[in-house]
Amino acid sequence: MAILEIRHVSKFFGGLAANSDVSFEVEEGSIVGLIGPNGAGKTTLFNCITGYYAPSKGDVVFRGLRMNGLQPDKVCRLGMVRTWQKVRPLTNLSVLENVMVGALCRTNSLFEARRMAQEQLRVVRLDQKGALLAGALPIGERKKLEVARALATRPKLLLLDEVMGGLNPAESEELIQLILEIRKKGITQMVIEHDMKAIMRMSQNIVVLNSGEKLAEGAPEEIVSNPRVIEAYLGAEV
Amino acid sequence: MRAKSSLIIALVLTLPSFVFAANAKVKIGFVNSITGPEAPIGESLTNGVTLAIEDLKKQGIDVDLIKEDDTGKPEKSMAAFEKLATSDHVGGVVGPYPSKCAAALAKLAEKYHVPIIIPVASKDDITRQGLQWTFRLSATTNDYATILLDMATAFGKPKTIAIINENTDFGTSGAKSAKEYAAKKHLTVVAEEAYAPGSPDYRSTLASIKGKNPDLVFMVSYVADAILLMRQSREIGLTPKAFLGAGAGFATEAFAKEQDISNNVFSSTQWTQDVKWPGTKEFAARYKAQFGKEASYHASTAYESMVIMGQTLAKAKDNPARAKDLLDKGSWNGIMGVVKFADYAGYTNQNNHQMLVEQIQNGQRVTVYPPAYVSGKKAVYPFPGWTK
Amino acid sequence: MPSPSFIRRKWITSAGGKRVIPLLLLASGVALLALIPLSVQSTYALHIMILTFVSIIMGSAWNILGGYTGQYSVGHAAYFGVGAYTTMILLQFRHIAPWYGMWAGVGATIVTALIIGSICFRLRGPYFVLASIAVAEIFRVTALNLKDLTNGAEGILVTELPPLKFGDTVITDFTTKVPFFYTGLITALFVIFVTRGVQHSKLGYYFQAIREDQDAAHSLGINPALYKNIALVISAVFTSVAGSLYAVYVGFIDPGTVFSLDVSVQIVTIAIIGGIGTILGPVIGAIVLVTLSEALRSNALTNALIHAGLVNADSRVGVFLKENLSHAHILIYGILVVIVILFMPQGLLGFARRIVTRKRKG
Amino acid sequence: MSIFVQSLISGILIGGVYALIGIGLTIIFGVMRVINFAHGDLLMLGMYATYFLFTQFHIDPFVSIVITMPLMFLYGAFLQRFFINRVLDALPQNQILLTIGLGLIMSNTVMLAFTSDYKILSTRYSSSSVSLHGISISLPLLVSFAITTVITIALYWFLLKTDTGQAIRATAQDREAARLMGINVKRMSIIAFGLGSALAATAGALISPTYYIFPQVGSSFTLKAFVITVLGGMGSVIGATLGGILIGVAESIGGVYFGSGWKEVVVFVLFLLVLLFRPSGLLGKSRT
Repeated sequence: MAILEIRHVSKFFGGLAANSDVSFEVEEGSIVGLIGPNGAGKTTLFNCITGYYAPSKGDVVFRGLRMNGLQPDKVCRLGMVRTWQKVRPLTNLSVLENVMVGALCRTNSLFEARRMAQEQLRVVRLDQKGALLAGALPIGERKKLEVARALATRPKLLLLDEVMGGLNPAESEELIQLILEIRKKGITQMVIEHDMKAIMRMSQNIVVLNSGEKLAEGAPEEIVSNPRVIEAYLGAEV
Repeated sequence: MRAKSSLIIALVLTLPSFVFAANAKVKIGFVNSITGPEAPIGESLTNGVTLAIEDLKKQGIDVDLIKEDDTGKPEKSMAAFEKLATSDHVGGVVGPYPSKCAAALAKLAEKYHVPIIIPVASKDDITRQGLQWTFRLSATTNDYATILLDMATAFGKPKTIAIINENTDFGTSGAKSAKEYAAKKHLTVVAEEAYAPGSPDYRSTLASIKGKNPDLVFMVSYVADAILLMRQSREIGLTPKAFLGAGAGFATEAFAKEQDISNNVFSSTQWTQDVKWPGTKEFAARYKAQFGKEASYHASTAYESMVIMGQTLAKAKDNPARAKDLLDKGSWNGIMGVVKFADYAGYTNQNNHQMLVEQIQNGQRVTVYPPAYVSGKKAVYPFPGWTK
Repeated sequence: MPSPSFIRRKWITSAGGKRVIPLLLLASGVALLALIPLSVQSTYALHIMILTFVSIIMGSAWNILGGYTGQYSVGHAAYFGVGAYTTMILLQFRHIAPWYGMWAGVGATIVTALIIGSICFRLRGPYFVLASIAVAEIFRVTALNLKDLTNGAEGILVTELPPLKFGDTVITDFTTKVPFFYTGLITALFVIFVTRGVQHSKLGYYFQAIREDQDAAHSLGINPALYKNIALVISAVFTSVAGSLYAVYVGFIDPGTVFSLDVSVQIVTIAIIGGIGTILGPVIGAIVLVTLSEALRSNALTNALIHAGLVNADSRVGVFLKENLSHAHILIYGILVVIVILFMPQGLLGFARRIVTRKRKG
Repeated sequence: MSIFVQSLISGILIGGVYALIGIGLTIIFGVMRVINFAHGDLLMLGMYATYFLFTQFHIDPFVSIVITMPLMFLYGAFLQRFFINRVLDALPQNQILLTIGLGLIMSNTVMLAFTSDYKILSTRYSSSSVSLHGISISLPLLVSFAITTVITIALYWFLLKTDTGQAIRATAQDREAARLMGINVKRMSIIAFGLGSALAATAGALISPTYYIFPQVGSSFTLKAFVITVLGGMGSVIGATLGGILIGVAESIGGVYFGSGWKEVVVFVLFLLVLLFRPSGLLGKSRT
């Protein structure tokens, strides 16, 4: 069953199309990889899905609900949450408090939120750093904090925007394991990533964007052998 | 030498009719705008008080003067008064200049039973609340307007008047009085403009007034805007039968010095340098010698207030309550003419001061009204037009 | 960078038993404050304390919006003025006692705040700052020109203050400063209490999340517009109460004293000098600034020097100090503000805390 | 009709001076993202410099610009180097409070030096005017408008054609990118603040023959400068030029048709409307 349906979504800025007529579905419980060269419109699509932009055309349907024009906070409450390509920790709050802010979306009790936050910090293995200021964390841990904070909102669908960008191989590997672990909990994920190997390992389905359009979609092995993808993306990039 | 002899004259003239103990010591608070937006006028008050302290000393009264800055804000003036009354234990207070501060202090004077003489804050209401410990030397805002209209209707037969005032307490209430009194004098108000002070351009307003061709142009402004308004009136070619300035900016040396634009402008004032009140000329000369500029009515009212407070406290042996009684009953005759704090027409302890009108004639400020106070030169009416 | 929420964590993590001590300290401090009017004879001191309370209320109120929520309004004079004017208009022209009028002021302020919020919160950063200034200026000029309602530039002078009665017993007739002292004290304590409550609730977390990163907060299920408006209303209401208190206490208001940019700047200064985003910052800021500006205004330094015999009052130095320091107090104030901003960017509280932590470490 | 034309012309002439004030502020904001609350005080310093040169050395106010301008450029550069630079990364409200503090220091130092008396700078031509078909035009305003025009054109040339000018524009567009491109951002900031101060001071010099001078004169101009800059688009020099003239005309015409008291409301409502519907200003591009 599809948890998210993207139906003919287009987004124009002035005359420029950042996304045009993109359609695909995300199966519940799966990991979908979203790839494409820089400027292909991946982040724009995330923004359209999570309510930061209203799509110029087309619909975003989440669990049977049409989401167009819903504000990000509503989207989050409905169970869809995103992380940011450029991490956005709440720098003057502690690590624990950052995650508590996410948890407070589901509870009004600080006590309960603290409990939920600690649980998520354990998941991303930051439970020892809860009292530190978020601004004091190194980049690898900031990325994990970002994931923990998103998880604390108890999402059904988690959208990860380049969580592995800027990390060393060991840290990336840790995040891959984390993403796979999250899948086991039944949380669907959509992942923007540049690291092809990682994407291939994690995803059940891959969507390729190029110049705002959907270039290809399929299982990892199909994508690797798709000549259009190789030409447009792999050929140019790698 | 001349200064010295004038000092002696001043001394003799200001000598009151009573004898006091030699070298009486009194403690007086002086709340004034040393900083803040009212500071330019505050400076005149400070200078007037400085001269008063000198003169009191010559009369054998040592004043322990405690100066307090009100920065032009009522809550600061209150702090100053609280300090003076409860920590310095002054016998009396002189000041402050801004009406809003004076209004706040009038209430405190009543509460602490410390007499206060307000030299020149002009808001009518201050002495209309039945307060017993507040004494005001100067005439009130209302009088700035009435004396000018009295004069204009005595000199000619004006039919119409335009009123321009800055949008401040003094400006608005001055304009209001002018409007009310104009109705009594059968003058038609053809334009009313309340402007926000500080704008560099009043030309459009003046041009629209010119279009209505009023006989009288009545203005209430402080010195800077007074000069600006007249400069731009000249540019626009506004030529009524008379320009009437309600005190403040129009009755200053700075304005008079701008001969191009100030010539033949009338201004109501509390005091002039050539009025025949005892000691006036000497005071004016001394002021000029000491401070390098002409005395304004702000300075003279501050001077006289301080002299009265000093003498009264000396006589009352620095006792505030006794001083209050003496102020109630006393009468003085100095550079502000006869001063008596009386209850009349809804006022309490208000000196029924005679306002004057001066006209600027080639840079000189000449008293031209009321006739009893004219000292030679005659008024130029109507306005002869702008010199090229 | 030390966190504004440093103190809070200490509160949270300290064990339940340890909390009793600060609570006891607090209670005895409040009791001591409450006894002041009975023991302190100097009404001058009371006056300064009342002004300090008003400043604490203003600074803490701003802190909720500026310090916690990160919306740096430089237009709080609007709420201060609406409170002051509503109370004074009702008192002077409708003869409604200020303890009722104040609530009308609060009501008017809530409406005002929601309107202003709907306009200004669409903007961020410097644009928000400038819009808030503009709105306050519109209020000032409107108060100046709506003569029938506000008496324009002439302002409103209170001529009579009805006594506060309970049944037929007169509780106070407001002839002394004592009722103002207690009103100020209670409101100041209340606003501190509310700040503490906000900080220890979901609201506080949401406010701070918006301050730190509005977009990130939005993605975590926080509706920024809603929570900004909540912060604004809380902030505006207390500012309005401060305005009412000030107006009735001074007994006179005009557009220039309650609606001017000076008032807004003063409010911001209190919070920033003390340290924003903390419960005690604005309190410290208010105490320091009010005492300091009064000390400078009354030339306390010169008097102290003369009193201590270091400077002769009639000597050249003494006269110079007497004549010039009284002129220079705003200059000194300006210099102090610059020094604090340059060297203690976290405010006095943040600075003090940094020194404490440094000492502990080293 | 003639009243309308009269107000239009005097509005445009005054607007020219406003434009200078606005351009100064907009350059400072553009390059540093700092709202300079001391802008009016810089203008005030320009006025006092002009007054001093006029009374002590009998240098005509319009001529004295050649001294005032570079002097205030250096002063502005000094302020930037030693004060503003330290708070560039600080919270915006700290930046604001710093400039407020600096403004207080400037106005109160001047007060101690010159007393708080209003100074009137009276030249022969202070109240002279030329008359054209019943429309009178203030001569000193006309001259100052001409000078403003020349300075503005020179400034455009500087910003568009010189390397330094382009570097300043690049910094204003994106500080981070400019740094990466090897532009000395610190130096550009110093130049920008110097330029801003010099322009404010020039505006002060230009209006001093027709206006008056006192230590607190700056505050009303600071507010005006904010309005002008937002109207034109913060950071946009052409926008500030247009904004200045627009405000001059709005005040002038608003004064006639709404009454002098309400003309400020007209200006601020205009300001809010622009903020709401075109937060980037009439000519600004970036929204942040």
